[in-house]
Amino acid sequence: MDLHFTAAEQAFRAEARAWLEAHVPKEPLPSGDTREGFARVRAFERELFEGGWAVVSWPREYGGREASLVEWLIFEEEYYRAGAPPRVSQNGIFLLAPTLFEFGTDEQKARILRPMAAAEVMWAQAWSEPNAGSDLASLKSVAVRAEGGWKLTGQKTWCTRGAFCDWIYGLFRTDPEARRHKGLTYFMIPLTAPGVTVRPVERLDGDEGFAEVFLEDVFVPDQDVLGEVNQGWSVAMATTSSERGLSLRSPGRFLATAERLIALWRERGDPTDQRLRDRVVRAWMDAEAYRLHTFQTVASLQAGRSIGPESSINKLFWSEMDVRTHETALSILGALAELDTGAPDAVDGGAWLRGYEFSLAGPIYAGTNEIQRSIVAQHVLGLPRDRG
Amino acid sequence: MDLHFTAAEQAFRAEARAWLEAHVPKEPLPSGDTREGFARVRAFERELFEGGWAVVSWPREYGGREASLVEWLIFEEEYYRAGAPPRVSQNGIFLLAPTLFEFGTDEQKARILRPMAAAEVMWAQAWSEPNAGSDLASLKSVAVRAEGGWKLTGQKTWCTRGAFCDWIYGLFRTDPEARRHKGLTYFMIPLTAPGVTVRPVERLDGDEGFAEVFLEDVFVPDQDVLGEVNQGWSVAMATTSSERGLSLRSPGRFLATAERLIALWRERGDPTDQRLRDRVVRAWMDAEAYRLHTFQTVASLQAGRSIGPESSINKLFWSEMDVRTHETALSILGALAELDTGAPDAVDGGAWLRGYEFSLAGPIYAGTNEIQRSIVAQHVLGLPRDRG
Amino acid sequence: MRFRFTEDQTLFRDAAREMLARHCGPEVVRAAYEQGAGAPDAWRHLAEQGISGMLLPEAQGGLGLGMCELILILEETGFAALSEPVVETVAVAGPLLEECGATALLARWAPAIAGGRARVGLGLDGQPYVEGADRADLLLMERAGELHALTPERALLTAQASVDGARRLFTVQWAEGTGTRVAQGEMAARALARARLRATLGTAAQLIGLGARCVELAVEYAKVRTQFGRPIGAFQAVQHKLVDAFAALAMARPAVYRAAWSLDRGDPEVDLHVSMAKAQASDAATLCTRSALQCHGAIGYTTEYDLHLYMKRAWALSRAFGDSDHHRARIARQILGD
Amino acid sequence: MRFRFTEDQTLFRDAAREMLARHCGPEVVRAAYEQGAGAPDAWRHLAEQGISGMLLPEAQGGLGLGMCELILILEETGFAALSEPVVETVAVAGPLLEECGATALLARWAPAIAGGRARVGLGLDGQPYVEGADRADLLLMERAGELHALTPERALLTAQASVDGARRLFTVQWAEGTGTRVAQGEMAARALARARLRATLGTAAQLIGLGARCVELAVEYAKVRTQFGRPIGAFQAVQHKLVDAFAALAMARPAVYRAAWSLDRGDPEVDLHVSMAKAQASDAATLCTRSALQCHGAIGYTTEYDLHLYMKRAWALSRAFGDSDHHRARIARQILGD
Repeated sequence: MDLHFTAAEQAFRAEARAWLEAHVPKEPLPSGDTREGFARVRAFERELFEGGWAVVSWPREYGGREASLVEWLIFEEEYYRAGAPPRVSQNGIFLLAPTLFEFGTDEQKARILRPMAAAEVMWAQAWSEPNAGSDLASLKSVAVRAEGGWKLTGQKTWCTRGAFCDWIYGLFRTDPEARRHKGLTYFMIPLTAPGVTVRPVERLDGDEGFAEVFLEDVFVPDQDVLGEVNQGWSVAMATTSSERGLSLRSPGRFLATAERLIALWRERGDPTDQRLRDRVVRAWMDAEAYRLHTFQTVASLQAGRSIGPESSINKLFWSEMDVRTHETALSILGALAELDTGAPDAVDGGAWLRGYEFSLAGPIYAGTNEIQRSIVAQHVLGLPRDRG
Repeated sequence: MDLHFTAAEQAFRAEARAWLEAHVPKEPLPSGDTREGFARVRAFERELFEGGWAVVSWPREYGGREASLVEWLIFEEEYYRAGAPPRVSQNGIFLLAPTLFEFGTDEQKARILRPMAAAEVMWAQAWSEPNAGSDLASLKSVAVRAEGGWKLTGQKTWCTRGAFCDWIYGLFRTDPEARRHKGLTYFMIPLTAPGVTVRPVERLDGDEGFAEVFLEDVFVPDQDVLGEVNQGWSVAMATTSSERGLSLRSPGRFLATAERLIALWRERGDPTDQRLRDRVVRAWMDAEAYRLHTFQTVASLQAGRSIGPESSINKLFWSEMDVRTHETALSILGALAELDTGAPDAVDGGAWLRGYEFSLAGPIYAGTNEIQRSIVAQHVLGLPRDRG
Repeated sequence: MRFRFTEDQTLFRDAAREMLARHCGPEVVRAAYEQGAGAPDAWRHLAEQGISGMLLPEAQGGLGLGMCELILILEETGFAALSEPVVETVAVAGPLLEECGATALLARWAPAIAGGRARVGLGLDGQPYVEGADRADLLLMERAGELHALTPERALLTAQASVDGARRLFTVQWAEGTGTRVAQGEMAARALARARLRATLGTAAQLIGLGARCVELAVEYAKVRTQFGRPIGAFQAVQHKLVDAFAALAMARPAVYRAAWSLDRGDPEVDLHVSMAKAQASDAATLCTRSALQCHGAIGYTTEYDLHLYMKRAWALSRAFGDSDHHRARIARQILGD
Repeated sequence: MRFRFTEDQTLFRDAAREMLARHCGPEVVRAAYEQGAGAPDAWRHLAEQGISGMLLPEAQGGLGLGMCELILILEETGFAALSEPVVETVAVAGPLLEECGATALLARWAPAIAGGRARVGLGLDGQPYVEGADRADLLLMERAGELHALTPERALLTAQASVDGARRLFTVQWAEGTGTRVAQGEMAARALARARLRATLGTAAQLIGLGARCVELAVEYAKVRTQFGRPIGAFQAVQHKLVDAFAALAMARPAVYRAAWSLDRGDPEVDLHVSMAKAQASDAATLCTRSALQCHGAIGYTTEYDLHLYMKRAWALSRAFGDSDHHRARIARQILGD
């Protein structure tokens, strides 16, 4: 065990910090889930790419710098510490890319990864359908064989930032006879293709952060099938496992939130209120515990273990921690907690309220926490399948 | 609405208080779940009966004083306020008696109720079997027809204070062909009957508060069948409904605990620790809320409504409140919390520790809280049956 | 001891509930949320049903009733997320003017209040914003223990956007002038303290209604939403989450009703009772929003679906007139005396 | 940064686990609980495996290792509910004497400690009771910033019954005499502070093991106990409760390991790290006891079943050397600086 960062890791951190201090906008950008904010964050991500910081752990040929996982965590810490915005390329670089690395053809990798890293082509996930949420395997959208490719028809929903993105990826039923998890295929679809309609859906906080995507006889060539035909479920599961695991929410984000909370407490907290002070301490401890746990996971990955269903524990933890942390901030704000962006009295432009709203989505997206608990129960604790 | 007590109610309270102050032992009695404590509490309950306070809401002919439900609640408040011991006749007077009043023959009522109220005959419940706990309907003990009665064979378990009681009551399968809830009959059985073996089981706190009861060809005459043959399930459900409802845990008990907690806080709490102080306040509020809720329920009963599945909400609330209250007390005690009865330094003779242990049984007995939540979900909220 | 409303009181409540279902459905709340429209039809009907004047003296055309009568209706206005100043105008304004001895002012405004023609904005110490100040016909403002009355035109209003688009919060700046002062001294202080209790309790009642609405929406959704071949409401994880919220609400409700009684009777512990009501109602309603959202999943996280209208109101009101931390600290001082 | 134990360290742990499974099974814990028997076989094997002397200097026949090596084994002693003073004797005594500069005393006791022939009782300020004082060969007692050493015969021991029958708590009264004082001044204070950290952290590690044992018992029971025609472990309510406990433990564990590292390296934040470890471990273990008991139902509420042995130890240790409230208050002072 060695909990000191190596000289190389420290140098990496110093370099990242210097670059970020020079480049992260001094004023926070608008939410990446609005059209304007999306464009501005995307522009920042292009800069990030130019600087070589967009995808630090990727191979150099795709724009990475082949950083270790520890270095990636360090970068994330520095990224959020610097006040840089949540990535709008998130669902490309953290969700699709790992699948491409594992299942993509050389042609696909060569064509897709670098423009994704450079924020030239923006990707949205299209996992859910109106009747297939937690029960993802019940999806109904279909793809039928056509000359040189497939014709896709159906409806996808809750596509994050789908209204602003260029491409989506998701599963379609290619074998109508096969049941549930079988007979699905993983497709990548340009939203400009004929037959695609995108309808933005407003989130709780008023941002157009969701989209519904309607497909009617949309032609997708064979080259945009990812992995084997009818093997989409296992291909996708590799992705959702990385989604639930490390990459979706690195500790850096929560450490930065905890630091902001401490600053808020110092600025506005009633120093005699030990109850709230205790909640601030809990929030800090949670973020710290998640950081330690993640470094442990990374060390275990480096030793050749795979991440597996334990990653569901991460999702449970960070999503609930994030809600508690924001609740604590709102309690500190008291009567000012309800003030939204635009209110003259809003503290930090209403960021804590917005953050609270977003935190409430955490126990829902990327597999509800109910699903995660059942995964841990059955695949880690070895309890019998529930009737779900 | 009238939240003042009437003059009659106030007079009732004053009378009860005066009697209790004169009769409740100054030193707390040993736990009624030990053989010695059982005998001593039983003796006290005889006194209670002599004084006319054993079963205040019962008809006079069985030893009651026909008090209203409000008066019964007042009596319970005064009873626990005076530091009187938890009733060892509990499972007779509060569990079996309501069923007898509803389903018993005149002969049974005349024979059983008064000795029960007088603590001359002590009753234990025998609901569970080793393989029928939450799933009560899966019980396997049988009764077969015999001349003038039935022969009972099987095993019952978790019979509270069964090792010290005289009689048990429970369900036996009288129609082997019928499934689950059907074909069960409600029997009352003297533990002195030939073929009965009672084995005491030690509880968490070391008291012999449980018993297993083994029955082998135990003859029970027809006169000790309660309700119709093969209708035992519905007869029993009337009892468990009153068990879960008002009578099992009246607010008086928790109000007294909350007052003791406040006293403990004043005596030993660190007055600068607002976190613990806040937990003391929550404990007090919980007890107060439960009291208000119960008065509301009683008013609704008096207006002719039945208590129904809402009573499960009571069970959920008081059982979890009781755990939290005791946890708070143990937090106040800190390093002394683990001291048990007999330790020279133990505060209040270890009563908070013992109380904590007992409180942990609350979410389990009388139908686990998981079962209660499912009852509320399905019978109050109208959600579909789970696969339970 | 009879902890039960009379049949008259519950019939009154049922009528209000029915009226609100008709005139303040989700589409009305949505319009209020998106366009700041309030709910003028429901407001008019509140007057027609005699609710607006419930707490006004009979001599002033009111019904001379108390919080015990009004509390059930306030709960319904929460259930409906009514975007009108019913707490300020109906529960607080009349009694405040009366208890201040502001007879002339009361006589002037009572008919308009009872008739649904006046909306009142309320600015009490410790509350930084006045809800609906721009649409108020009368502002009742506390300053240094005195009660002042003014019209919005005499004040500088600064809008403060709330998470709940239907809440119109304003910072109100105004200069004392001749004629703004309504009452001062001991009497004003006492009346203002009672006004704060009324506003706090009215808000608690609305929170109970809002929590119930969130749970109801979630229960209905859980019955029809199917996943894994059965309604999600058949899963224990969903069932138990909703039961915990429902139970918290059931336990908070009597505390709210009791406080209404204590207010009406001038119970010496009324402060304690109101704080308990608000603490319990705030926490219960917040739990209801959390459980309801989680049981809905993504659909609940959109503004296209109705849940957010009720949820956001509950978030806002849970902190208005003191959050549960604030009220538990008050209770601590009273019951622990330290 | 490499947050992983070496293969040697985990092999050492595995060997200890196996040994404890053999020599400190539930029947041994039960005997300790019912007859105060301790676990002498396991204690002897700890010495034979080289564990008892792990933290002693090599010059004294020890292995000269640190908490990073010992912490995994302490976790296992928690998992087994070992009723022997392993924290006091193995994790604290040697380093305390060494850091105090008590060379002669260390030389005298080290062979007995390493050989499993000595048990140490530890009386630190703030801890009212000394565990195992009656069976201790040596008592190390803090008094007014000084370290004293004495044998139990020189003290008046008053037994203080614990909820955990296998814990032998005593009030220890003793008079300073010539020869009891081991160290004083700055050096003693620093060494005693580190002893407190070691004891606290060792207890935290045991709590992690105890929590894991409770969850493991509940999982095994839930797999075999059938109700409503299926194992109760197939019900979401049971599954999710156990998962929450398991997850809390998984998140607390790295904090314990990190604190061991910080102790070994003299990290300037070691106080903070140990407090965090104890706070997290205490809360996680307590949650595990609650979930495990609830999932067992009535059987878990008897002393015939094993769960209580592990549950009661967890209750006791969760408050020993400071409960989570105590440690969070320490953390608050350090990170909030107020």
